[in-house]
Amino acid sequence: MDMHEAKRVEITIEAVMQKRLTDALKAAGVSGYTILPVRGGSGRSGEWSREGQVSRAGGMVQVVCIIRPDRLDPLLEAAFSVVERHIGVVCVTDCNVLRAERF
Amino acid sequence: MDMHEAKRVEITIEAVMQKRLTDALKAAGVSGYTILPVRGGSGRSGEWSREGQVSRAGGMVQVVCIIRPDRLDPLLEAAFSVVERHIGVVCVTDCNVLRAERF
Amino acid sequence: MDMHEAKRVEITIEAVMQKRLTDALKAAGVSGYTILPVRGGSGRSGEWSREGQVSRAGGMVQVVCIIRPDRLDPLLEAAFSVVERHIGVVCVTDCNVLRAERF
Amino acid sequence: MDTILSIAASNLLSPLILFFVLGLAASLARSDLSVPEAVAKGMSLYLLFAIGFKGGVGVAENGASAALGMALIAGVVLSAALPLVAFVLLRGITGMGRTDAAAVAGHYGSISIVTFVAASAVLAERGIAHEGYMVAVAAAMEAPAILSALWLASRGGRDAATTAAEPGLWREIMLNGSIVLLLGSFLIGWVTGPDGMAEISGFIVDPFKGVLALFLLDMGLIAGRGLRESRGVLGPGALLFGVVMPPVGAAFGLAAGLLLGLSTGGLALLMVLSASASYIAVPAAMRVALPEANPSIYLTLSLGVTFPFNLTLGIPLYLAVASAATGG
Amino acid sequence: MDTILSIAASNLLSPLILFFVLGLAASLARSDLSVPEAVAKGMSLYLLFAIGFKGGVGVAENGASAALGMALIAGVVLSAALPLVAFVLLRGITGMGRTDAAAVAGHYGSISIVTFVAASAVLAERGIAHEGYMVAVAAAMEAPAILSALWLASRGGRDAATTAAEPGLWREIMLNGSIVLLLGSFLIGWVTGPDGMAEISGFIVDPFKGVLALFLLDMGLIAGRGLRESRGVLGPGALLFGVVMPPVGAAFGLAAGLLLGLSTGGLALLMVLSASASYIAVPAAMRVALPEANPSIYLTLSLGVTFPFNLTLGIPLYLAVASAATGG
Amino acid sequence: MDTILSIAASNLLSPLILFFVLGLAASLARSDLSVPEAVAKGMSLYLLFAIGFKGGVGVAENGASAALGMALIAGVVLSAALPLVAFVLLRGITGMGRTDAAAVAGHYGSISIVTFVAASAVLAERGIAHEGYMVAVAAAMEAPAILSALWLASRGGRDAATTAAEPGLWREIMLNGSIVLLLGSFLIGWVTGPDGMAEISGFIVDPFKGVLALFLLDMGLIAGRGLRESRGVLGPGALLFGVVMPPVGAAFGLAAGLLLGLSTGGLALLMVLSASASYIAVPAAMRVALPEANPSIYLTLSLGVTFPFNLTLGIPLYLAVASAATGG
Ligand SMILES: Nc1ncnc2c1ncn2[C@@H]1O[C@H](COP(=O)(O)O)[C@@H](O)[C@H]1O
Ligand SMILES: Nc1ncnc2c1ncn2[C@@H]1O[C@H](COP(=O)(O)O)[C@@H](O)[C@H]1O
Ligand SMILES: Nc1ncnc2c1ncn2[C@@H]1O[C@H](COP(=O)(O)O)[C@@H](O)[C@H]1O
Ligand code: NA
Ligand code: NA
Ligand code: NA
Repeated sequence: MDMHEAKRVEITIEAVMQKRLTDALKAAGVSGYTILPVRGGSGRSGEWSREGQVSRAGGMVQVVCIIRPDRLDPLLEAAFSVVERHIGVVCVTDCNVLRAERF
Repeated sequence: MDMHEAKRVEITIEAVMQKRLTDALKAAGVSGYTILPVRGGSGRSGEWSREGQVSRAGGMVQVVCIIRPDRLDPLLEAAFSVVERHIGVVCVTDCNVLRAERF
Repeated sequence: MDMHEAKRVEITIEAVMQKRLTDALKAAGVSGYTILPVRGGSGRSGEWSREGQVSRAGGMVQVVCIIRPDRLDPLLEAAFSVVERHIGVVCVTDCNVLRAERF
Repeated sequence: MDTILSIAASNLLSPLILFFVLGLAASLARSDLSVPEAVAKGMSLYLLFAIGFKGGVGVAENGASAALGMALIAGVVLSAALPLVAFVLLRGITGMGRTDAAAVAGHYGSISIVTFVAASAVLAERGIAHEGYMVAVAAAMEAPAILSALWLASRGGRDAATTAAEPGLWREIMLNGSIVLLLGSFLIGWVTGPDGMAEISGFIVDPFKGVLALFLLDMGLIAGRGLRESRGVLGPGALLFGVVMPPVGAAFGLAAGLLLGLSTGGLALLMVLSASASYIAVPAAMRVALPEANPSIYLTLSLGVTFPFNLTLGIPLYLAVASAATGG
Repeated sequence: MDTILSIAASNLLSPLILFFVLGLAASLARSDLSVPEAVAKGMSLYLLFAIGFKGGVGVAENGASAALGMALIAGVVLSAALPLVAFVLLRGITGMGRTDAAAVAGHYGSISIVTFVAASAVLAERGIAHEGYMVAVAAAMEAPAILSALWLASRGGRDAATTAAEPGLWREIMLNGSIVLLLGSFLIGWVTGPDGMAEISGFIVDPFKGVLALFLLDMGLIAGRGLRESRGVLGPGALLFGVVMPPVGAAFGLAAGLLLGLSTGGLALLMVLSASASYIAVPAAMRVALPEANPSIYLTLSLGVTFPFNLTLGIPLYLAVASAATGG
Repeated sequence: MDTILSIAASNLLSPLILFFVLGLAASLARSDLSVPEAVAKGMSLYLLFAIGFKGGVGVAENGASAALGMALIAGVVLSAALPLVAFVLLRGITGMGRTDAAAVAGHYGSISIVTFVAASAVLAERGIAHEGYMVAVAAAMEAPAILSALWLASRGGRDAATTAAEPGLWREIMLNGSIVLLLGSFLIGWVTGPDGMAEISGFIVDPFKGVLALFLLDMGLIAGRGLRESRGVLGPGALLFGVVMPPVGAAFGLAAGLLLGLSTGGLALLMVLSASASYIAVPAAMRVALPEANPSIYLTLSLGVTFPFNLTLGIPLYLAVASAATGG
């Protein structure tokens, strides 16, 4: 099938920052993203888990964004401006997509 | 460790289409897949979120499928036949797996 | 932006084995991981779904681990020691990360 | 008229409506108040479980005459016919394309179970009895409208006949979770009758209205979010349709109910069913069978316009008319 | 015999059983009816919380004689011994491999708390009292069977001794959520007694049976899905085992209960515990310690065959026998 | 003193406290007992819904004098001022850095609604009335403390002024879900009064304490997990602060309440609010506006130290003092 090169950017970030991140992505011209729930994790700031939490402060989410390669830099800058002072991980992978006109 | 090349196909699709997609994948000889919940997202058809929904129409899921490279084409054709008229994203990444006999 | 090569390891494993896996990862010097919920799936041991389950035995999770390339081998050995006798999939992808000092 | 206003006034100040309004206001003001998906689904299961069971117990207590069968048939006919009315009205008022209009029309033939539940609560509060089998009629009205919608869409050339024949779609629609739970609970209530009710009334009667209030809060949140996100999607014509179609549908329900000789309460409920628009079963079917139709249009109309209209003004209106028509 | 039939008949037509059947039917017919995982877990927490607390209040009211200690010991012995019986029976009837058979056997030594809860509801309805400490016996019977299962598996060469010694496994089993909540609520009910009950009875008594009915609907859905997906996994021999083992287990429970001098209700419950098979704690332990054993076999037998058997026919049978045996 | 001890003793043996202790013990012992996130959030929505509504009905029944306005102002002032007290105390006792100390201080100016709910339950049990509008005061005290915390942090050079001006943050804080639901339910309870209460009391009154007990079980689980994971994060000074600050805050609440002329119950509740520390709204705001502050510190202090202290010893202490101070 007809595939096109693209980048898959996966940003793991605190749930309280989700809206700020997606707003920044939209401002940087990103046309779509998907948000995955996160159950728990561990990092320099310790271990955490979603179970039983009522606090909005507790959790993280994963924002996955598939974009054309030439749009990567503005996206990363936008993401970095939000993630900078916060905990979180940004990971970029090469990928191929169907229906490239969508990205 | 002994690794083998494979493809990781990630299909983001409406939850109502999940069963149709997995049936098509099985028919195309795919031996396994994993389904991840999706919390929300944004695309050409607007923004959406899972919170508070009771409608089955609302949500999306992500179907992740790891396969041997030579099986990619039939898989993509099967996926495309389902996704074609529907919203959704298909993204393929190169990967390496342990225990290749499983795929 | 300044990116650094890394590996993204995605381990799909039974929820009852989660703690054993993350303990093994920590023992192998892995500094962070993120755990995603899984809704359902299919493989050689059949199809399953999370819905309505009360049993702890039922579900799976995905452990995602981003590491420096040179740390891949110990990680895989640790993961394999846990996954060996159990069902589960280990998939490794090349990726690039921001803020490499974290990994 | 006096009655309508007094019912409407007391209705508007009931906790049920006010919690809906709270949800609507919170989400229009962009509060982050939200109900977890699992909790919302749990409440929805609870309401179907409770309303179905109560309906069945009602039939066990009062017996089901031949009227039950007739009412089911009437429900099926209404559900199949109302989309045609809605389609004509919609195409008359707005310039909406055939596919979108067909999808919307399907929603208005089918029913909103929470509107039905809210109307039952109003009846119960005013001590107006109704035929217990109306919940079975509600279940019978869920699906036929979908067939009509697909037929309407196919007349424009789209090969909906193939779609409708798609393996699995009909099974999915007829056996969708809400229909099965509603009808199943109805049958169980019927079989176990007042004894069964005595066993579980501490669960399905006492907390019922409170759960409904919390559920309506969530409906308000979703409706508000929908309205916010689809601003500009609906023109004034479509908005007009959203408040005109319910009374039109109710009028058909009234006619059918009078033919059936329903009681005041039963008549009001049949009007409510005819006036209400689906937001669970039909949207799911449309996503599968008519993916080209824009979900923002039909969800916003059904959930953001018609549902609030029925909840606040519609129910008292239909009840007043039903009272007048039955001399009750 | 007459009693059995009359109990069975009234049992079969109770909302509890009928909702289980509804769930089973819905999932065999491939309806998409489903209960969100979080809601199912929430109901399961509720049932453990309520049944544990009520048991504790029962002990506070009637005092716990030395019989409590004796009953706990009996429970531990039954749980450890029944897997041996099940293993022999299973290997006699079927050609099942040692590991699978050991895993299945472990399930039948342990208990199903929802079967216990359903039996308590039947007792309550018939006004038959029972020793409140039976819930503590239930908790005591959860784990010992796992040890027996691992021992049975290890005799075939597999080094289960190492597995059993695995750090964490025993802590996990002994402190698994259901045991902790059940015993904790039991102790709190015991300490706070009728005063504590007065405070929270609006939560744990009034809606209890309704929640149980909804939970059984979900159990039916899961059991049906399991049966559907594992068609062909169980041969006729295994199916036979699934309905023969419960009465056999119950007979051991009967003997133990008569030795302990339990009341009619307590005796029936000990029979139910012995007859029931675990579907929460043991499957989880087996996945960790005996991953080679096929979960389809033990889950389908426990949840798809034995659970429905006990719920419908088993409970009335054991109750009738217990009545006869105690002259009650 | 005698009163304090007797209240404390009966308080410590209530199911509410014991379920909290059960959760704490289970998670310190590393049991896998856990409440799904959605269920925990659902219970939290329920408690806000119920306590807000009851407060509003209380105002509808007894009328709201000018005292309501005065009490709201007092609440805002307390919430804004207490962080300064907490900051000075904390910096005096510990060597904590400015940012961390400011973040912690913000938590102690704000309130814990579940502590408030537990205190209301104690009052209800002892038949002590209180002003219904205290829930509005609780809502008013949620946010001002955050402003003070940011101001405290900014004095150290960090440009918190910019942060505070960040678009969206203030809207988020003022319209956070708990405030909106609490105030909204309060207003609805006020508007619908005893009639509204009659409609939904089967949901918000009868099961209330049981839900609270289950919720406290979850709070115990979370508090225990927090304590376990952050061992070593808090020095003895910080721990001391966690039990000294509540009575200090309560003393300010006492002074304000006496000025306002509150009843015994109202006074006790204002003391409880002043003594309690936020674990929902403030942590979220701090993660956004002061990400450098270590969440382990403030969450552990608030949830792991101060919450258990208030629940077990604080509430009886404040109630005894309030009784003495009002001669009640
Ligand atoms: N190396 C990693 N791989 C995957 N996820 C990570 C990694 N490091 C951190 N995370 C995620 O990011 C969260 C915060 O990380 P940290 O800022 O290191 O505390 C963790 O709880 C994990 O969910
Ligand atoms: N570029 C993208 N990257 C990641 N997910 C996307 C992207 N575009 C669309 N999606 C996902 O697919 C859904 C439907 O997209 P669309 O068909 O563009 O409305 C969105 O709600 C997202 O969840
Ligand atoms: N090829 C695959 N791609 C993605 N996920 C898989 C694949 N094979 C197995 N899985 C996941 O691993 C689980 C167990 O697989 P198995 O051991 O083959 O039964 C399945 O239920 C899936 O969630
Ligand atoms: Na309709
Ligand atoms: Na047993
Ligand atoms: Na405070």
